[in-house]
Amino acid sequence: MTDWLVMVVVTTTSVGLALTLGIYGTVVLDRVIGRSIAGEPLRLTRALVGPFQHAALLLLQQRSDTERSDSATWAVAPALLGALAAAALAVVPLTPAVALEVSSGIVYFGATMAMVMVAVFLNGWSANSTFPLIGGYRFVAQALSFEMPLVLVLIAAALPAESLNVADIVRSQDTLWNVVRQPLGLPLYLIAALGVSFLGPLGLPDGIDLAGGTVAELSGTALLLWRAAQAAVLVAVSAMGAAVFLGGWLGPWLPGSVWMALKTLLLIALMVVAKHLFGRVRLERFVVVSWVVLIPVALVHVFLSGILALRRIGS
Amino acid sequence: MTDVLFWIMSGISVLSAWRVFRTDSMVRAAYWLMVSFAAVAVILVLLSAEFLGLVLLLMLAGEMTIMAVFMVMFMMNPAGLNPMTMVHQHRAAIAAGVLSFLGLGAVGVFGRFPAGVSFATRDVTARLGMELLNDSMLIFQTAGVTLLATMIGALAIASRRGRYGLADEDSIEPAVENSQNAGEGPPSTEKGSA
Amino acid sequence: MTVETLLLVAAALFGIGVYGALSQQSFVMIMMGLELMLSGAILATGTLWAMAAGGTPKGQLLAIVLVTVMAVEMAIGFALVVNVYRIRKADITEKLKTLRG
Amino acid sequence: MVMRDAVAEGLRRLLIPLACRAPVRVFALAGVNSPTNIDDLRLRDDICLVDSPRSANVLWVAGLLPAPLQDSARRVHAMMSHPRATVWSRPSVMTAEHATLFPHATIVGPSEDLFEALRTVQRALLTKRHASDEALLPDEEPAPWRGVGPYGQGGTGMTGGVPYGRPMAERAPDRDGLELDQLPMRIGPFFPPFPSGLILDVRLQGDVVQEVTIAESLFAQGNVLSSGESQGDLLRDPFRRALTEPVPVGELELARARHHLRWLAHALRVHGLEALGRRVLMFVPALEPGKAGDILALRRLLDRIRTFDWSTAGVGILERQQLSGRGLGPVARAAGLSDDSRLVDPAYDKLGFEPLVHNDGDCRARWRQRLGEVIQSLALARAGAQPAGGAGSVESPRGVLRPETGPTPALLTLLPGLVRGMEWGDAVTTIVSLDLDVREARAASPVETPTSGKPAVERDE
Repeated sequence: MTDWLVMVVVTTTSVGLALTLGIYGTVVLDRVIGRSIAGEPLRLTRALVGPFQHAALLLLQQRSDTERSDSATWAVAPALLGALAAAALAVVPLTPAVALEVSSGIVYFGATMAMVMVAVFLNGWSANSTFPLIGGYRFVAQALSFEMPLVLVLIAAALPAESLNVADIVRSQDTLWNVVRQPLGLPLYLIAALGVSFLGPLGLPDGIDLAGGTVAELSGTALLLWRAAQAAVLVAVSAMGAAVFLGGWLGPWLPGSVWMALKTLLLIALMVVAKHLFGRVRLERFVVVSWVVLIPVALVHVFLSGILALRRIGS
Repeated sequence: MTDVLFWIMSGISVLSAWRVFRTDSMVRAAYWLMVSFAAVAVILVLLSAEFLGLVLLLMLAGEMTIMAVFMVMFMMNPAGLNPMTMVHQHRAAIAAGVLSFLGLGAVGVFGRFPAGVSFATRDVTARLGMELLNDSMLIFQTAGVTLLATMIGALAIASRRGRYGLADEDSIEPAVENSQNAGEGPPSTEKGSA
Repeated sequence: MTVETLLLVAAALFGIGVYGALSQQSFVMIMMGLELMLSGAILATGTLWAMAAGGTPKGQLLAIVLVTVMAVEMAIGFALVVNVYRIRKADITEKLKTLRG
Repeated sequence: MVMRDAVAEGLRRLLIPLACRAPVRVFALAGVNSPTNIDDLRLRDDICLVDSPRSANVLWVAGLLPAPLQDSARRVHAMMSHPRATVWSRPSVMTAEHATLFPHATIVGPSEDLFEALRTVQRALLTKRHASDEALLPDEEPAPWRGVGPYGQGGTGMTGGVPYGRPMAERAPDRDGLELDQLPMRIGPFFPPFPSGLILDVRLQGDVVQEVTIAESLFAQGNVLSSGESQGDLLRDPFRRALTEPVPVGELELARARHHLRWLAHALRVHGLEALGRRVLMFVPALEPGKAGDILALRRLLDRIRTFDWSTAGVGILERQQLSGRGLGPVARAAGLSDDSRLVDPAYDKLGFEPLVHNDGDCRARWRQRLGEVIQSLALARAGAQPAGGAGSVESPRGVLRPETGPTPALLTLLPGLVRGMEWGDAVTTIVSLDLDVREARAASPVETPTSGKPAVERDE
């Protein structure tokens, strides 16, 4: 019983801490990278304090309501998205000591990422307004297309570890990181990760061509929560990517948690750069590319990884 | 602890299953069903069928959203803003539901099952994997082929026969467009040629 | 958490599913009823696997087959709904007096 | 309960000083003859332009609002959440007629500092020294929330009718033959990606545009430019001046380059490349012929990024015969027509001017065309100090400009046929790529405008 309690407390604190720092880091990185791409002076202090000021402003704003909105599901949507991010992060081993050993960790992660679709669709649907609804539709189309590559790539990474437990996958990269062992894995994963955190090229559900899409009718606290939850999802997928492809806590000199944080931030930074440099793709083209190229490539990737893993085990 | 969680989850699953048919909004109905399923998935995890529960969750997230989108597509009143009842043979259906509950419940309560067998151990997932790709490979393969056949079959049924082009080509059927040209002609082309 | 309580919950889910499948007019709602019945079946299978069959992996296979059945039911169901709607413009059972295509 | 209020009040006290230093959340309503250009706000660190009025604290009314837009403007105001305030940049003093439009607005004259005013207003709002704007419109439903059918639905049948003042979605043919519901909606006149004043009535199926009609209200009344004071910013425009008097080639070409760069920044923003858009905007104020190297570097960067290519290639193709001889400027030249009234201007002739041409006629060709013209214009501006124009028509950045009309009316007639069948995102890309200016549409002849408003309405009959 006490073991169980300790585990819950440790996991909740570490996930909470990681998410808070991660969301803050994401916002700061977003501003810094955005300004350097725009060629503007960086103003680092402003970048560091800015998120708090912005959040305070939104907290003081009233929530708006639309005519005949589905207020219950509207309130649930950001909470669900944030909870999913936290739940996904819980199975990612942040340090060797704090690792929730779930024997089907990868499947669990895939399940939470599939649920993101529910949260985004609900957020778009509940406003009872056209642009958010179209945003919701768009995310469903987009999510059904990237979900398969996401899960397939993660399963391929599990093959050399002979385990679906994420901590085992990290341990299996002791000699060689998966980013080298499976060169196709990380690029495919990053595309899917951009999709699941609806960012940049795949930020279709809240594009400016829909005046903000799923967030068009949000204001105040609701908007703040939704943006925070979106950043939390980004943190969770980046942390998973760091654990599965970049060797998680493995690394010399520094403590494991620092390595993990650095690698996660690296992936977040990569995706934020993609957000600022690659404009939104056309949904139609993405869906076609996803089903015709990404999924077959992911299948081949699983097949090759399987052969390699078998040969390694055999020898 | 497990017991408390079990009671909570079974409560949620049954209550939300009941809500599915008691809400006006179709989207809510689909997601109540999802909540019910999610609770069942948690119970399965509690029973240490971890993999099964998680696969169920993975599957139903997409499934229920598709269901919700279908509802929005086909129903005239998906948000339930014009409440109306859409049921038939209501009493008979209630009777059938209660009867099947009583019958199956009786089997559960009065049936005799081999008891005293221990819970499954921690490496369930690994053992299931070995089973799937070893002795029971035929079952696994059959399920896979069935799903493949379903995919092809579903596409064949659902897609429009004799489609006239790619999905992104035009939203107007050729026939419609022709008749239009024969009549008045879209003003844009008329202007352009003039 | 005993075999009896678990099976009662499964029976309740199944019963609600039967009610839904029989009483609803909309095709998609009927499918929801069927899904609920299958969910009850999956729960019962899981229960008997864990508590009466001693957790042999073969028991879980049946549940996996049930999950497959669920997926097949959904896919074919939706395909039929789309096709019926395409041809007859019907989205509820009352508009469909015959099954001929 | 008292306890909770006290805690909430304490939290507010903590948050207010922080929030006072936050960038001002502004939603901009672009009118005519604004003393400050909306692009100047985008480069500001202390201002955050939002895409939806819902989450804005300050409504900035830029310039004067023509009468047909005033009702929509008040509706936008009604969408904002509390605390909210209005700041109105005006080229002239208030008249009694205007004072009723936004009675609570803070007025900023042409010589005053708009940014300071915006910051002050938001700070005053947060510290409650400035009361949040009261509702200008009554908060009531357009029709009673009860239909006429037996179950409260809209029509007497199962579908149809106008329940609660909103048309129900009706089935209509679509590209898949499923005949699902069509969703009618009105977009504009303050939809951020579109030029201010453009109102579209769209019928959507999913996000496929089935039909677009251009709402006539604006043009039919023809009063966008009617009041004399609202013509100021058009008169500042060198191309307007070149209609009647000679203007140096250098000035014209620099203005053209600026216009195209502003357009490019907007297009990049609509494609989700906000940071790159700001990079482009930063070139605008200090643009001079010597900066051609920077623009070439920008073009190389955009070429290397590719995604802007992908999302515009093959979208919104216009054929040559639709465009020829109508003075459609870069849009026509992007389709391979060397249609440019600068060819007949002796001043340009002396400079050896040859129009640039792209062949594809799609959105990608249009942005490349405009970027190429920026570089060409900078080269012309370096060489040309001699006066051009004054002949009654001039090649403006959008196409041939005449005293009475510009290229926009002709482009608007093409628009409904062009975007039909597109997904909404592509439709927005296309409309942005046409670079419309609704102010020009005023002069469209009364015969022409209605045609643009009614294609394919009775398609099914």
